[in-house]
Amino acid sequence: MEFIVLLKQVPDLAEELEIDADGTDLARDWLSYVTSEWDEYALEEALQLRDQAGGSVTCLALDTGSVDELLATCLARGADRVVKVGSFERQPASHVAAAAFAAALRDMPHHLVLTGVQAIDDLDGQVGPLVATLLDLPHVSVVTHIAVGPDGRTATVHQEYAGGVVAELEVDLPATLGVQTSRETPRYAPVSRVRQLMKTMEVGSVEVSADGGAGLVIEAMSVPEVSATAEMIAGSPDAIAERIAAILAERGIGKAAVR
Amino acid sequence: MQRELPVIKVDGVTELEHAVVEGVDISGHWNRMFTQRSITEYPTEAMDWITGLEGGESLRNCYQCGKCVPVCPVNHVGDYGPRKLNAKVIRGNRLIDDPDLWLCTTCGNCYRVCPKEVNPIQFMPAIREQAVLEGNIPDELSDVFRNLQRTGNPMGESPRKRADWIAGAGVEIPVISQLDRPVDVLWYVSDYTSYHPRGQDAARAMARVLTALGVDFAILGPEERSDGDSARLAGETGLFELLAEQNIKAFSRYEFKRLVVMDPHAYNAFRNRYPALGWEGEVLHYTQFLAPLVDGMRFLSRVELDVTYHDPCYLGRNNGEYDAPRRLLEAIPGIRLAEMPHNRANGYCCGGGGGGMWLDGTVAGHVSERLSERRVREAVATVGTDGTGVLSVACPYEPSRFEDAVKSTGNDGRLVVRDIIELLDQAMQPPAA
Amino acid sequence: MSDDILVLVEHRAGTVLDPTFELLGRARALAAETGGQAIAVVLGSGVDPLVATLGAADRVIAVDDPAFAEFSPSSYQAALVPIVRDRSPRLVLVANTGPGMDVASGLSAATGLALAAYATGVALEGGAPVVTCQLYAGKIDARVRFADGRGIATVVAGSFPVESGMAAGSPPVERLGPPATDGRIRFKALLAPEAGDVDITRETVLVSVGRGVGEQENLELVEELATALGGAVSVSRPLADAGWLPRSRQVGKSGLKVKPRLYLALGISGAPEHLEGMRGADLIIAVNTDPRAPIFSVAHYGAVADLLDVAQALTRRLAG
Amino acid sequence: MLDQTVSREVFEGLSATGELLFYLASAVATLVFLVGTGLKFRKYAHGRREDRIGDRAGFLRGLLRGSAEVAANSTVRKRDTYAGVAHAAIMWGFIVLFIGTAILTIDTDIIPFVAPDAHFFWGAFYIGYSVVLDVLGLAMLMGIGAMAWRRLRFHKPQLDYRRVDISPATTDRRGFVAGDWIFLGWLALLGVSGFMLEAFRIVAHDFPWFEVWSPVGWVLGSLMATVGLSAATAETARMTLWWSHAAIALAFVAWIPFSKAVHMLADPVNLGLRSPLAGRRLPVLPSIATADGHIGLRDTFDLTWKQLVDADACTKCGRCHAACPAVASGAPLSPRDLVLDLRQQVDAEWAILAPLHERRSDREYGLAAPGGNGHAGGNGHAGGNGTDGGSGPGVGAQAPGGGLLAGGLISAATLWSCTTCLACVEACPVGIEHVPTIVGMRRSLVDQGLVEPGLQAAFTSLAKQGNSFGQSGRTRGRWTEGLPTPIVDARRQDVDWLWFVGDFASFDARVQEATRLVARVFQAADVDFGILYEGERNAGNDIRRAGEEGLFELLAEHNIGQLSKARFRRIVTTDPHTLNTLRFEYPQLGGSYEVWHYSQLLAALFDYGHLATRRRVDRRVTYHDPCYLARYAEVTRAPREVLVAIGARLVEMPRNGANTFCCGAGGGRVWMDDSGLAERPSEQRIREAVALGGIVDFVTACPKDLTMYTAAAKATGNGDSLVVADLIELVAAAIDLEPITAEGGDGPTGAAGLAAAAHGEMAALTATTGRGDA
Repeated sequence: MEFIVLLKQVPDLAEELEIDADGTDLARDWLSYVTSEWDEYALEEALQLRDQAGGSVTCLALDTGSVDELLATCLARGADRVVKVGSFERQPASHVAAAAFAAALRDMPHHLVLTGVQAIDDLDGQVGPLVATLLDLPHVSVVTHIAVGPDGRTATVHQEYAGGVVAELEVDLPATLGVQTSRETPRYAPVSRVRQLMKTMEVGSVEVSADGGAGLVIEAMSVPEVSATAEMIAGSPDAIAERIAAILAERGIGKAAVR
Repeated sequence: MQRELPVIKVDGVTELEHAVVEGVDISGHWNRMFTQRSITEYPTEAMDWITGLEGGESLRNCYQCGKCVPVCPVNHVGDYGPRKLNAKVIRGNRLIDDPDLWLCTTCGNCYRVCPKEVNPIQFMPAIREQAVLEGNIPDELSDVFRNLQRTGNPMGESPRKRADWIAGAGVEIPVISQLDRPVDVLWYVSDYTSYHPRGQDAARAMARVLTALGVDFAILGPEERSDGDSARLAGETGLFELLAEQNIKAFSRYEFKRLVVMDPHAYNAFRNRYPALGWEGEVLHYTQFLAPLVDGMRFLSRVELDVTYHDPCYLGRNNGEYDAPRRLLEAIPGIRLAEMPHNRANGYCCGGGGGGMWLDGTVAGHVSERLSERRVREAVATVGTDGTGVLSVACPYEPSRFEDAVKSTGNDGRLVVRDIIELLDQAMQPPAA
Repeated sequence: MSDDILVLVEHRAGTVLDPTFELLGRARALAAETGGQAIAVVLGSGVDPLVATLGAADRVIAVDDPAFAEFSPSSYQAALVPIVRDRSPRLVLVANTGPGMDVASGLSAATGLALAAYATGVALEGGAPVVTCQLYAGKIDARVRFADGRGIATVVAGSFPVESGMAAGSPPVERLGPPATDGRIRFKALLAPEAGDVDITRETVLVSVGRGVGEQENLELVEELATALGGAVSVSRPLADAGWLPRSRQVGKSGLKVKPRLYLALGISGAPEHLEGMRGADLIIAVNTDPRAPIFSVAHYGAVADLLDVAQALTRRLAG
Repeated sequence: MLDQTVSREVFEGLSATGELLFYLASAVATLVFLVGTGLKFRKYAHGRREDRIGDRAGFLRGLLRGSAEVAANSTVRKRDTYAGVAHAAIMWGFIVLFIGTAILTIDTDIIPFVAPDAHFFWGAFYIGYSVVLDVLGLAMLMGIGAMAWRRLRFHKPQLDYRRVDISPATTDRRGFVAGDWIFLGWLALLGVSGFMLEAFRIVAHDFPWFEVWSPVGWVLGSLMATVGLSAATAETARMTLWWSHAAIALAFVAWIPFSKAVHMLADPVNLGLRSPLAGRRLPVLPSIATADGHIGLRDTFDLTWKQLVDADACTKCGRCHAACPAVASGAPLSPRDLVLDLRQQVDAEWAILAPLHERRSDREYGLAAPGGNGHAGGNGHAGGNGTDGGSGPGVGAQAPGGGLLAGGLISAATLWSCTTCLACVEACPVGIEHVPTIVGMRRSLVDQGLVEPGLQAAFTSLAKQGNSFGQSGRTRGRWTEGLPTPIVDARRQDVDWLWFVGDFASFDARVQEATRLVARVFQAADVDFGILYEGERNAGNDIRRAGEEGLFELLAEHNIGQLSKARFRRIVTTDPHTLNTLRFEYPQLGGSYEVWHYSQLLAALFDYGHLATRRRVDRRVTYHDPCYLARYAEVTRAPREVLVAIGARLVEMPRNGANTFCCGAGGGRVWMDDSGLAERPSEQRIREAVALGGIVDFVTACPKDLTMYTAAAKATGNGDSLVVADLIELVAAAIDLEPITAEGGDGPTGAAGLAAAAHGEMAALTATTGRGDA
């Protein structure tokens, strides 16, 4: 089985996000980037599936000039191959990314393409279903469980709905899946290994011509007014508790009101 | 519900006497005995620096036993002690900017009791030397150094006047350069004896005693220079060597059998330091020279006085001579000798050693009273206040220091300070009318 | 080309789900502006009872076939693409749910219509839709337009009032067939979560905790507070993931949607997925150490403090 | 009278054949001993190379210190007077008896051939010899008796061989107990048979006058004579006993390398070679990678020869076991069992060396191993300690035979339980260095990707943002906002002191209060200091100890780069963990600094009068020594001096100074889940403090302690009666530091008030950042 994982980097939310001068993008000077959380789950699932079903895991990332560490981390975790796709100045819109991945996958054997169900910067939609449509593959989002059938032609997956309800679906392979979570916390990649691999790893690369765009015009970005609604209570924990108790009493909520 | 526990007290800290946890005896006082005293507790830079200096090595040996603290004279009058120095150095203080650097009188009493032979007489001068090299020393001290360099005496008096005290001695005092023959005794008069009025009294007494005993002696006169020992202990090693060179040149110009000195500091220098610089010979403190001669002394008067004797640090503790001065005093008819509580090896310091003579201003800010004042109180307590009490000394630094202290402690008229030689001279004179 | 607003109806077990009503209500208002129709598209098997609840729509397009008895991404996609292509609506509204995500992006790729995801607001300016989207876990809002004036939006649940789209009635139904289906994804079963001890959707007071609680043991303190308030404890996704409390206690997009009288959010930063599940509470009080936590944007009262300190203080206060 | 008759014949009554037989037996025993010892050396030769010599002076100092420790038995006496004295009696008894035998050999087997006239075993020498050997032989027997009594009667917890991580039902430690008793019994037998032999000889010779100088034999003989032993019977018995005694002695010699007795050889070596930096400075990764590129101690071939000697050196005294906070809190780690496991594993792979009684029972380990820590076990969402089975990379299957140490023989849960508090190293009387070995195995766990979930989150955050709080590295200096006087940016301006603030001090809300006070006290004392602001990252001490060497290097390289941009004379840090790595480990990476702990600087500031107590903190307080301050940096005086300087009445807990007890946060534990513990070490410590009675403040000088103990005080229900305070909070109160805001009314008194004031600051700060529009 050939497992393909599509990964990307997104801004680290530990940084406080600010808007640039144009007001239509993030101020990127200070941003640091991390691998998208859901992509990490996708990689972990792929590795686990490979260990069970055999085969190999290939990780793809768009070459934005700064994905070496991401790819080395994939190798450190146990991926078999890593490939850079295309050449981009920065992470493009989901439609463009999907087109590039799809172009790369056309010449690459793939049975199960896994990617994160979403990313925090998916303004124009999720990459998984976009790629699936471009390659005419079936796709399932919000997947929380994957089991490859014994003959390797189908996979049974769980799709999660609200309220903890889960649908069990059977998918013909090849297929793409948007992974919501992995069975285990994504395994740890030791830094020494990553650093070593960054020096020694072989990175495949695929030239693609991906043009077009999201079809969206961003008029403005803004940081939501956080305190727009909340009235802030200051003071020591006791003072806060006192105030909360008063609010509850006023509204007749909880046992406090009864008393 | 405060539970009372058996406790022992350590430095104001309360701790269980017996602590056994999980069957393991971890009582602090017991286990600490087995733990190496660590100097990694603090950065070692300062300690390494000092112990890297020549003479500084022994500071590392300190294991904070604290025996030095009660015997340190400065500790009695201020917040200072050799152990505290070590504590400071351990904490990274190189002492070079620290006032403590100048408080030590190099009296050597701590070294006497130190089980680890930590020796401030070596490490203090070593650190002071670095302070001197950095130009980081009290002004009053640098004035003295300048004087010593320029004139060969700390007061900055003209070297040509060094023998001016001769006038008024009443006896003839030969200057060796004018004798043109070998002498038995070359008398090294020293600085304060030559220039200070109270020192000159002793010098004249000495001249009379020597003459009366028929000693074949002479002095160097203007050729004499300060022995430099206190400058060395105050950190000016270069100056010490310069002065030593000048003295040695003078010594080697003449023939004499032995050197007799008035000043214990000079005695220390000639005996212990000059050999390394190229001069070796018999050196005697005047008390040592005179003590064997007491049988030949003719005492014409009785000196009916209660006398106590102050051991100079550099005669007693640092060079081991306690008996000669006492033998002289005991020989004097009429003298009733009484010992102060601090005597002989545990003698108290006058505060003048190791440069202390020239650092009174610097020291004053860090002590509650001068060491000399404390010593005077002790003397008063020993020999009384009826006017017959004498604090006898054998070091030219001391008469002036103690007399000042007698005044400042309000004991004027109740205690007098006399050099032993003055008492000898007095007894050998006919009774005054 | 039309000025219609299409709404994809999401239903499960014979019931149309709340997000669809939200969208229908909004679609109706927007259609009134564009002069088009609010059209509900329902794919199912035996759709009449569903259609009966879609009174807010001007018209219903229904594909009624046993193949659509349950949701299948591939079948939905196969059926929807021709509909959207043919009608060329001004706007397609899809709930930002699992099935919504499945369908919307594929639809966008297949039809060339632009897509705006995580929408929290949809309006019209000069007849063209303007969509407000949440980005970066709710830390950034983006206002976007579609380059060619029409497109698809996946809308975060809770963005519009459900009531506005709930109307009985019998809108005209356009039945399509034969349905185009794609059998590459087959529905097998619907797995209900294990029954929990507490039904948090029925509690009037919820003390809800997130990552900020630190360790599992600290849940005890929170339980004490919940008891003192006469309510129950609920959690955000990470705590349910960690297995500290069962899924039945999870509030949010993939958990339960709750509407208690008091929602006390302790150590919950307020990811959009969580806010989806609780923003309807009558009174929201949030305690968090990070003054910039998004939870404060939906809370009525907020305090920047350590949740354990406040929980203990409040428990003490309530006890006497 | 002291002529040649005052002596005894060495092989008296022995035929020539008998003598030959004895010499043959001796040769065999010696050979077995030599082969056994040789096998040990061969085993050590399997170990990886490790330089234990370093500079010659240090090496010699170490040898000297080790010899002194062995001679005086000081490490054995420390922490256990009874055992120490008894051990010294046995050791010196044994050595002197051995020397006595050697003297006989010289006089009997060498002198007659080289210098017959020099025969000296008679007269005064003989009498002296008799007395000395009798007295020391008796001392040895008394020591053995005392030790046996201790084992039978004292029920010392450290002698309880039950394992903490394997259920008693599947643990068979009877072999260990038997081994101890055989060793003790054999020695006793040696002594008793010797004295009996002596007694029989004296009786057989009809009490020659000079034999009164063999007092024990004399008394014994007299007793025998009293009960009717005739000289002839005695002579017969003597011959039998002679052979028995010889057999016992020779067997003992042969047995030494294969038994607990080997500690007589291994321990002096171990003590002489132990490193003063053990645990403080961890080894860098070997520059030559292993064949398959793995990192850390993965199998026995990764152990260095010193670690192999360590394993042999262990006498199972259990002091580490009794001192270990992991053991005390019910975690699945005992340093003793870890060392013994290693020894058994190594010996199993070189089987001929294994002491028979300590051979592993497969039952024990067969059940222990598979539980192990597969990827699943360590990483389950439940955050458990990995007792549930796993589907990891075949980890469990490799133990016990295959030699996988980290995650196999030693489970991941065991390794993650270590707080690297160094109590075991401190307690070990034979210089075993547990902590570096544990960290070595942790490195292998990390290399295998078997990382505890909480730890993994911390690593990820540290790699990206340089802190474990998941906060933006740019906000590191944000705690300085709102200070009345801004703090110098040391990258822009020369300073005397560079304050390396540390993670907890920068980001943890509770610790920030203390951090701000440190800044203001320094300012009040006119300390010329600055910080690196966002240039600083976690110093990496605990990351390194969690086994993430690469991440440590990354952080250290970054920090060294930043420090090289700043100009300063010395570093001061509030965090003892940071202190350790900056002082001892950064030099490995090219950054050498003079590093102080802030308690030392405070002590100095009080000393020099830059700080003065205006309001005595006249309360009963106790002080908790942070492990990394008291044991690693060996700083115990400075904080106490500060407490005394501010007038506090310091009452010590039983465990203080180098014997301090861990808070449980070190070595990366602070990031791991400790819900599974029976009772957290921090909570035990709080109880220890409360038991002193009347303690108002629980003072500490480590940011991690502050958070741990604040939580522990709450958890144990002492949150209201016991104030957990940082040293600086008491100092701030003592020097009467003005509160920043006027909110405190009359101003705070005492640490609690100050803490409240600091809360006020927090509130004020919140207000200024624009969120507090209440």
